[in-house]
Amino acid sequence: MTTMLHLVNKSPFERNNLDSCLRLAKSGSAVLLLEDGVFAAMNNAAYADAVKGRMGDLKFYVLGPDVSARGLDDTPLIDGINVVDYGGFVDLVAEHDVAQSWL
Amino acid sequence: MTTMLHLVNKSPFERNNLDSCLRLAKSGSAVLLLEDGVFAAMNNAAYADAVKGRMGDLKFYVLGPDVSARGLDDTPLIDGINVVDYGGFVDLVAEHDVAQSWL
Amino acid sequence: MKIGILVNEGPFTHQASDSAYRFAEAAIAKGHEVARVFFYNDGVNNSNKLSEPQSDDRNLVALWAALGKEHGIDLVVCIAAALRRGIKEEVLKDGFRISGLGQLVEAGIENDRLVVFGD
Amino acid sequence: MKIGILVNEGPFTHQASDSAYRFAEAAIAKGHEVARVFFYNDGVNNSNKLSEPQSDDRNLVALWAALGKEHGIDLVVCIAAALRRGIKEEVLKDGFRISGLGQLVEAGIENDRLVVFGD
Amino acid sequence: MEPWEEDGPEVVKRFMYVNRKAPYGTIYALECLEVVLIAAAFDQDVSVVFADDGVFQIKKNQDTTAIGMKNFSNTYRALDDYDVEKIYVEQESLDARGLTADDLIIPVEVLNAESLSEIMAQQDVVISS
Amino acid sequence: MEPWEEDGPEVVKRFMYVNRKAPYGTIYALECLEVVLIAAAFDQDVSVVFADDGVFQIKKNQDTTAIGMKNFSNTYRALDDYDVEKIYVEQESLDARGLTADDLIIPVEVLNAESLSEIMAQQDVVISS
Repeated sequence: MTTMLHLVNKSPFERNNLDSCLRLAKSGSAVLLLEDGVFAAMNNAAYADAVKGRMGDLKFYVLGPDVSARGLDDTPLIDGINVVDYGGFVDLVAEHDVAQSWL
Repeated sequence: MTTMLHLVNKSPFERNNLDSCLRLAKSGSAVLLLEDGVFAAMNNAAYADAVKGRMGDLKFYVLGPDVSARGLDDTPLIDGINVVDYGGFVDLVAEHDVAQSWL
Repeated sequence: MKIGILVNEGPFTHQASDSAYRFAEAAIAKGHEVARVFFYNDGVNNSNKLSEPQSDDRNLVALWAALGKEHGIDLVVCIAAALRRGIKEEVLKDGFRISGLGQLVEAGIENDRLVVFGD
Repeated sequence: MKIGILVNEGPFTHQASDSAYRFAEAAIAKGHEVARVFFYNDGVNNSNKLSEPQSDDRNLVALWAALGKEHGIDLVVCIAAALRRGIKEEVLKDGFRISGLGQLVEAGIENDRLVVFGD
Repeated sequence: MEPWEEDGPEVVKRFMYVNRKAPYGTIYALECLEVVLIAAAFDQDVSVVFADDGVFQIKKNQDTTAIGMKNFSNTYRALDDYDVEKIYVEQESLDARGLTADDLIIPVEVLNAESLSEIMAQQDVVISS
Repeated sequence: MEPWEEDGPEVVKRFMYVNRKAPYGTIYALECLEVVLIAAAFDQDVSVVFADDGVFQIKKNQDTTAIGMKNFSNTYRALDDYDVEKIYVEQESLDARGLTADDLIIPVEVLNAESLSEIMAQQDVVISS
């Protein structure tokens, strides 16, 4: 069994990409939220419960540069989501056997 | 008050365009489903209830050429949705004061 | 009736340009006037004369140019959007012209309807 | 580690090309090898040398070409996708080359990872 | 005959620009803003709506340094100078995202969906992107 | 060392192509099919997934005459000739759309999300569009 990194770059309010990722990501996988996908990391937003529901068996990361660009540095993120920069993104890709983009 | 034609060209399974249209379309407006928006007209699909819930106060149309392209000529559409061709699309635009595309 | 059209996506990737083209044809067939089609966002790519689809596929650049010529449609490509995306006079299909966003606002003012096709 | 990159969207309209570029830069800075970037779908538009963004905006075509030159990255534009969209040798930025889809499959075979950026 | 069907400089139409997409992930926010700034010069009745992820376009504290893209959020402040004063934000969209009007970079009129739909239905031209 | 890190012609990787978008509304379905047909020539282990609106790509009875676009649905039948035999469709996606395997133009293996996720997690390269 390989270890997987799932990449989600679309807003969970706009599209179903994250829904599908959460439905199909195996327990133990990692999920990196980037671009408009970072909105899924907002603690006080309606989508937070879907992410929190998988915090136990998936590891969540969010791309800091995309968080800052969208003005969310002042907005609480879900506890336990790790913020990474592009270097951290690269490390995640290297540490997992496969990167799957949910386009 | 003007009469409005709402255009929805995205799949309700993939995006929130139709949700927003249904939330913001005034009673008495018309909605034309085209391109991937035609999936919202499928009677046996999970989204049908959302459309049926507004059949009383909105008029729904679906673009036949897009229905046929997607292989849905053999698939039941929601009762009361009118199928139009591009000429019918033009008539709808002419008959309503404003066309609003939900992009 | 005078109907203006706004196309926000390029050919092929999204159906927007196809739908707009079929709509324009049908509007003309119904006796309406399509005086202007404005190409914005990636829609500017509809004017790239180098586009060469497979022989059994539709050629949207050629289709728009032919429709425009036959019916005197003003095919306007937004200059700001076009510059970013590398659409310039040297690749502009005959029948299109590059101009400013004011032409879009004008289309909204002068037409009875403006219909937007995009993603 | 060898990392391949697939870019499915053009510059500006979607962030995909920006993200891919930042990722490639970071991967190289971390000591990884980025041997090939493959441009597919609207991604072929990243190679259009006529692209002229506003002076205070980033120029993705130039950025990719410079990164490719500095680090010997093979910047491959899919020929089938490019022909449709009017990307040909006459507008191809130096540093990119046009080739077939086999180069994408090869990138999947030869790299330890393939990362896809799209819409 | 509707008033805008008369010729002459007194023709004023109600134009509404509807923003439903987040900034930076796609260019639609920026290119729609470019249209609005041009439109303001035409002496028409202009209104701008932010709904769904469009509300993020005017979120405070945007910092694009690390993504290498131009931060254009301050340009929304110029709308007032261009006499674009009808700026509406949908309450339901803010609520779903855990945001309030205090999170926004410009003063806006926050309306619930029902009120917003009334205003949408009074327009002559609606441009969305 | 993993087997595919060895040199030589015996390197076989598992490639999965994931289709989540409907045909015609966007070009991704067609251009992904073009990749799969090329990939088939490389003697790798190829599988193709249709999930979400991707299931519409292989819906029977597509007729594109009136939209003026090329109907490429019959090309999926060629996958078998190219020895692409691992074709998976997600049960949940069919169900949500009121479709069954009988609605599809080619024989496929219908899997529930859990089984599909197991297969996804065994790939070496996943290409989605």
